[in-house]
Amino acid sequence: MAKRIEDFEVIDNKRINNDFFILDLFSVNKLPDIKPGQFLQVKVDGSPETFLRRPISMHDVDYDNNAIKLLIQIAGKGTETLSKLQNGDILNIIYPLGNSFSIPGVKEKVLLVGGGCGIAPLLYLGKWLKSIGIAPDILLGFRNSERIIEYDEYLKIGKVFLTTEDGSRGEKGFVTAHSILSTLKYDRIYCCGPDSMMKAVAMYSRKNNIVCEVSLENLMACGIGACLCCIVETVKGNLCTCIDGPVFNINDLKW
Amino acid sequence: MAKRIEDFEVIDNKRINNDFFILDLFSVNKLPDIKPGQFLQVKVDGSPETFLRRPISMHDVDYDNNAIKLLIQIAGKGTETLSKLQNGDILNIIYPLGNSFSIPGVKEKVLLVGGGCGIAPLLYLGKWLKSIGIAPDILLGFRNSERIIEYDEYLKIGKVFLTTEDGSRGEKGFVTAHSILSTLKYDRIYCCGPDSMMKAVAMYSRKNNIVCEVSLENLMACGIGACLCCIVETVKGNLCTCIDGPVFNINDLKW
Amino acid sequence: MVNLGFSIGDLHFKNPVMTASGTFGYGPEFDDFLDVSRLGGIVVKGTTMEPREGNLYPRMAETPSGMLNAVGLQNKGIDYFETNLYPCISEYDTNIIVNINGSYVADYVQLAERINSLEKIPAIELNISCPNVKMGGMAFGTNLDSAREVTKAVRSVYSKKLIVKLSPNVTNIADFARVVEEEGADSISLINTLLGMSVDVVKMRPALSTITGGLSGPAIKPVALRMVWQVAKAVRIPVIGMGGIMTTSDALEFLLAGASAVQIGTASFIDPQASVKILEGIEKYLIEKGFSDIKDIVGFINRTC
Amino acid sequence: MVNLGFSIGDLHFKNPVMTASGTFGYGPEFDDFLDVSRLGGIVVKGTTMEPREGNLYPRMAETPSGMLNAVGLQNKGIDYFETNLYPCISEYDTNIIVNINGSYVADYVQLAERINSLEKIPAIELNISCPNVKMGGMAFGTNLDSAREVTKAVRSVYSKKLIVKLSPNVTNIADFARVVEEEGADSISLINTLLGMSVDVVKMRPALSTITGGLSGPAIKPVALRMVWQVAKAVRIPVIGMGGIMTTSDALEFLLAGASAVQIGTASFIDPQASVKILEGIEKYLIEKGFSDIKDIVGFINRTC
Ligand SMILES: Cc1cc2nc3c(=O)[nH]c(=O)nc-3n(C[C@H](O)[C@H](O)[C@H](O)COP(=O)(O)OP(=O)(O)OC[C@H]3O[C@@H](n4cnc5c(N)ncnc54)[C@H](O)[C@@H]3O)c2cc1C
Ligand SMILES: Cc1cc2nc3c(=O)[nH]c(=O)nc-3n(C[C@H](O)[C@H](O)[C@H](O)COP(=O)(O)OP(=O)(O)OC[C@H]3O[C@@H](n4cnc5c(N)ncnc54)[C@H](O)[C@@H]3O)c2cc1C
Ligand SMILES: Cc1cc2nc3c(=O)[nH]c(=O)nc-3n(C[C@H](O)[C@H](O)[C@H](O)COP(=O)(O)O)c2cc1C
Ligand SMILES: Cc1cc2nc3c(=O)[nH]c(=O)nc-3n(C[C@H](O)[C@H](O)[C@H](O)COP(=O)(O)O)c2cc1C
Ligand code: FES
Ligand code: FES
Repeated sequence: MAKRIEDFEVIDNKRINNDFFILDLFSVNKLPDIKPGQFLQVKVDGSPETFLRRPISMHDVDYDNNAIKLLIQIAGKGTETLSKLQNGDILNIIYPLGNSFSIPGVKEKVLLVGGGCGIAPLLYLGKWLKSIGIAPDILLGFRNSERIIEYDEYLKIGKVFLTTEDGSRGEKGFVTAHSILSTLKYDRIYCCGPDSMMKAVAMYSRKNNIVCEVSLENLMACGIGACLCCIVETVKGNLCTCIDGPVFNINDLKW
Repeated sequence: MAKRIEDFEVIDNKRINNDFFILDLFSVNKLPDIKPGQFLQVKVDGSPETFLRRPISMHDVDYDNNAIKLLIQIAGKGTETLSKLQNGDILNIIYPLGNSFSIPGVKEKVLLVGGGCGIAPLLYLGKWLKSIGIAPDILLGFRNSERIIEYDEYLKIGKVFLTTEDGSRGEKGFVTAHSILSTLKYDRIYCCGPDSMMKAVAMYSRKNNIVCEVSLENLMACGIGACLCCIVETVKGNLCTCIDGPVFNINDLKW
Repeated sequence: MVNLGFSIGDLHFKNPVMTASGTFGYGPEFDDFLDVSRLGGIVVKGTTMEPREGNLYPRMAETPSGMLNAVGLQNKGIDYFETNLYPCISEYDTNIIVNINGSYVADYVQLAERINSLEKIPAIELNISCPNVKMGGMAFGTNLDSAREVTKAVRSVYSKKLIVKLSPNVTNIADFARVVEEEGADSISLINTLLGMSVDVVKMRPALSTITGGLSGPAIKPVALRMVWQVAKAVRIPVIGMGGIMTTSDALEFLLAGASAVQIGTASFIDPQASVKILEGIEKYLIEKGFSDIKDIVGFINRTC
Repeated sequence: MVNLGFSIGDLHFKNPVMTASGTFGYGPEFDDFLDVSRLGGIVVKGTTMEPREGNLYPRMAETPSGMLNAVGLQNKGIDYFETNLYPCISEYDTNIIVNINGSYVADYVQLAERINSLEKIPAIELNISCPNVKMGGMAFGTNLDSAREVTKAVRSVYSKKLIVKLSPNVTNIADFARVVEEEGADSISLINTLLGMSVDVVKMRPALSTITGGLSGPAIKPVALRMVWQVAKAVRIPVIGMGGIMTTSDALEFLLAGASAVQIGTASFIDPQASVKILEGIEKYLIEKGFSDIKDIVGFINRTC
C-alpha cells in the first residue's frame, strides 16, 4: 500500500483534559486503506525544536468522510504546538506508515490493553476487530480517575475494564494486576502503552502462553525505513520500528 | 530613557497592499516617551529562520491608548510571519531604541523624503513636527501608482508631493528628480528609504547646503549596542546604527 | 532549456542533485514519493564487508535545526547487498554510488575490489568520516597520513570513479582535500556529520547510547558551506557539497561557493520529496537568472570577490 | 537554600552564570533589563592594545538557529578601557573578566600586564579563538605550539586568574585543553564560534564582507556540548561551557556534561534577560531534583556512565 505525503485540514481540535486532545483531520483525497496499528508522521511548524516530524497513531479512520482522528498527549514542544491548532489549519502528513496488528482467528478471545497515549491505536483496532466479528475486551490503565479518557468510545467496542494506580476508579494498581487477567483466559493480547506496562503484559502473556503483540513508540527520524534510528533489538537482529513495526509479536523481541 | 522589554497585544492588522501591512499594538503599561526616528526590536516566533529579532520603526504612537503602529513591508520570512498575526496575538518587543531625528529651528522649512518601507518613521516624525508648529512638506517616491501607500495619512501633516518611477502618478522618476527640489529651498531634509535614494538625497542636500538627516536600516542582531554588527562608517569611526543611529547627519557619514 | 549536467571525469550525471548516504536507504524506500531516476545520483547506505548491527538504541536526538544520529553503519554487508539489493536498485536510471566503510585499510580495499566488478555501480564514496564507529571511520578522516594511506590503497584496486567523503571534524579541511586529490581521488564529497552531543536533563543522562553522535541538518549548513568553499578553492577535482541543505536556496549557496553538485541528506526525512523539489528549484533559478548551464554558477562568488 | 557558588582557585563566583565576551558589551548596555550584579561574572568585549575598527559591513548573517558574525574585535583599545570604561563598570558587584586579544604574543603579554594592575579585574580570558581577524586570534587556538607559547608567556606576567578560551575549529580539542592547563591556565572556557559562511543567492555573493565568520547560537550547541564534555574529562581545572545556551535546560546540559559554569552569549541578543532567567532556572532545577549544591550536578553524566 503506497505511502503518501498529503495536506490535511484540521476540522476539529477537542481538548479532553490537561494532557490530551483529539485532532480531527480531513483530506480532499480519498483515503487509502489504513490498517489498525499504522501511524503517520506529521510536520509540526513553528519552532526550531520541532525539526523532525512527529509519529502519531491512527486513532480512528472515517473512510466515508476522508477523515482521521488522532489522540495526542502533550509531551513536549511538538505536541503542544499541535494542541493549539485551529479549525482550518493545514497539517502536512506522511501516511500510512508501519505494519499493523495481526488478524486473529475467528474464535479467538481477544484483549486490548492500553495505558497513557498508548490507548490511541486501540480504538481503531477495536473497531476493526468488531467489523470482522470479534468483540474484544478492553483493559485500560490510568493514574487516577481524573485521567480516564475515551472510556465511552471503548465501551462501544466491547467490555471495558479499568485500573487506576490510586484505586480511585476500577481496580487499584497496574493493568497487570487486574483480576480479569486471572479469571479469564485470552487467546491474544494487543498492547500499547508505556514500556514498563508493555513489558509486564509481555511477561504475563509469555507465562500464560498467550499470543501477544505490542506497539512500540521508539524515537523516529524518518518513519519510512531510511535512517535506521528507530531500531529495536529482535531475535532477527535490529529491526526498524517504523517499517518492521511498530507492532511486534513479543516472541520476536528480546524482552 | 530606559529601554524596556514588554509584551504587546495585536489589536489590528491591516493589509494595505500586496507588500505592506500596518500592525496596531497595545500595551497594558503606560508608554514611555518615544522620539521620532526611534525603533523597536520584535521577536518573531514560528521559525528557525527568524532566530533574531527584527528592527521596525515607530510609525505612529498613541500615548492616550498606549498603542503603537508599525508599517511593515513583507521582505522575507520574519515580516511574512508578522503579516499573518491576528488580533489578540502577543508580540514581545524591546523598545524604544536608537536616537532620533533632531529638532529643527522654529523658522526652518522642512522636507520629509521617503520611499518604500522607509516612509515608516516619517509619519510619527511629521506629526511630532506639526505638534511643535512646523508643517513639513513631504516627498514620497514609489515604483508606480498602485504602490502608493499612506497618502492620506501624510496629507494630514503637510503638503505631499509624489514621484513614481513610471510616471503613473505624480512626477515621473526618482524623488530627487521632483521639481519641488529645484523650485523650493528647504533648510532641512529628513530622509528614509532605499540606500540609493538616501544617497541621492544626501548628494542633493550637500550640493545645496541643506541640513540632511537619514535613517539607516542596517542589519542588526541585538539592537542595543552589544554586538557591534550594525555599524556604519562615519567620520568618527565605525558607529552603531542601533544606538548612535538609526538617524545620522549626512555630514557624519562617509557618503 | 538549461544544461544541468555535470561530470566526474568521464562519468556523466544528468543533474547535480544526489541523495546522501544513510539518509535515502537504497532508493526503494522513496519510490512512493518520487521517481528516483530523476536524480543525478543516489549514494546508498554505508556498506561494510561484514553485516553490522550498529549501535544500541537510542541512536537519535533532535537538536535545534538539526539532529544527532549514532546509527553506527548498520547494514547487511556486501554479500547481501550484491545478492539482494543490487539487482533491484540497478534498474534505476541514475548513477548509483556505494558508500564504503571499514575498520582497517584492508576492509576498504576488499570492498572496493568487490564493487569494482558491479557493472551498474560507476563510483564509490569512500567514507573516512563516520563519527559513530569505534574503529576506522572518522579516525581515517581526521589524520592526514591515514587519509592518504586509505585513499592510495583503494585507488590502486578501484578503476572507476573514486569519491572521498571528508570529515568536518578537523582543523584544516583543505589539507585533507589536497591529500586525497594527490592520491588519485576523482571527486571529494563533504561534509559528513559534525561530532556532537546532547544531554537529557530530565533523565540526567546522555541522549544517545554512544554519548556522542553525528550532527546533521540546517544547523551545520554554515560550517559545511565554509568547508566546501575552502575545499573547492584547494583542489581541481569536482566537489560535492552537503550539510543541512533543505531548500533550493541552500543548494544554490553550495553551488555558488564552488560545489559542482550537492547531496541532500537529513532533508529527505522531513520531506521525502526534498531532492526533486530542489532539483526543480535549481533549474528555475538558472532560468530566472538567465544562465544556460549549471557550470555558470558553480563557484560564482569566487569569481567576483 | 542551594549553593550556587563555584571557584576558580581562590576566586569565588557567586553563581555559575556569566555572560560571554562580545555579546554583553561592557554591562551597562543591559542595565535597563537586569541587575548585572546578580550574575556570577561578566566577560567584557574583546579588548586589544590599540583601538580597532573591526571589519567592514556587513558583519552579520542570520542562519538556521544561529548567526554568523564578523565583527573582528572592534574596540577602543586598552587605554580607553582603563580610563573610560573601567571606572564605571567596576561598580558592579560581580567578577569582571576582560577578554584579551592580540596579533602577536607580545600583544597578549602587554595587555595582561596592564590588566594585572587593575584591582577590580580578578581574571582575564585569553582569547586564542577569534575567527574574524587576519592575524592572531584563531591562529593561536588552532596550533598546539602557539597555544602553548601564548599561554606560557601570559602566565609569566599575569598573577590573577587566567582563563583560556579555546577554538572549536580543531581536530582534537582535548589536546589544546591539556596544553593550556600544563602552561598554568586556571580555567578553560569554550567554545568560541565555529568558522562558518553564508551566501546571498539573490545577490550571488557572500553574506559577510569577510566571506567567513563565526557561527554562534543554538545551532552549535551539540558541538559545544561535546567539546565541553571532552575537555572536562581531560583536565582538572574548572571548565566554563558555552555555545548556543538559550534556556535553563541548555545550561544544565553543559553542567551535567562537566562544565563548572556557563556563559550566555547570543541569547542575550534575543532576550537581554536570558542570563538571569537561566540563573533562576538552574536554582529551581536543583531544588526540584533535591540537590543542595551546584557541584552535585557538575559532570553528573560522567559518574553514571
Ligand atoms: C509509532 C508511534 C506512534 C505514536 N502514537 C502516538 C499517539 O497516537 N499519540 C501520542 O500522543 N503520542 C504518540 N506517539 C508518541 C509521540 O510521537 C511523541 O510523544 C511525540 O513525538 C513527542 O513530541 P514532542 O515534540 O511533543 O516532545 P519532545 O519535546 O520531542 O519530547 C518530549 C518527550 O517525549 C519523548 N519523545 C519524543 N519523541 C518521541 C517518540 N517518537 N516516541 C516516544 N516518545 C518520544 C522525548 O524523549 C521526551 O521525553 C507515538 C510514537 C510512535 C513512535
Ligand atoms: C532601524 C530599522 C528600522 C526599520 N524599520 C522598518 C519599518 O518600519 N518597516 C519595515 O517594513 N522594515 C523596517 N526595517 C527593515 C526590516 O527590519 C527588515 O525588512 C526585516 O528585518 C526583514 O526581515 P525578514 O525576516 O522579513 O526578511 P529576511 O528573510 O531576514 O531578509 C529579507 C531581506 O531583507 C533584508 N534584511 C534583513 N534584515 C534587515 C534589516 N535589519 N534591515 C534591512 N534589511 C534587512 C535581507 O538582507 C534580505 O535581503 C527597519 C530596519 C532597521 C534597521
Ligand atoms: C541517520 C544518518 C545516517 C547516516 N549514515 C551515513 C553513512 O552510512 N555514510 C556516510 O558517509 N554518511 C552518513 N550520514 C551522513 C550524511 O550522508 C551527510 O553527510 C550528513 O548527514 C550531512 O548532510 P545533511 O545535513 O544534509 O544530512 C548519515 C547521516 C544521517 C543523518
Ligand atoms: C557578535 C559576537 C561577538 C563576539 N565577540 C567575541 C569577542 O570579542 N571575544 C571572544 O572571545 N568571543 C567573542 N564572541 C564569541 C562568544 O563569546 C561565544 O564564545 C560564542 O558566541 C558562542 O556562544 P553563544 O552561542 O552562546 O553565542 C562573539 C560572539 C558574537 C556573536
Ligand atoms: S525512523 Fe527512520 S528508519 Fe525508522
Ligand atoms: S545591532 Fe547590536 S550593536 Fe547594533
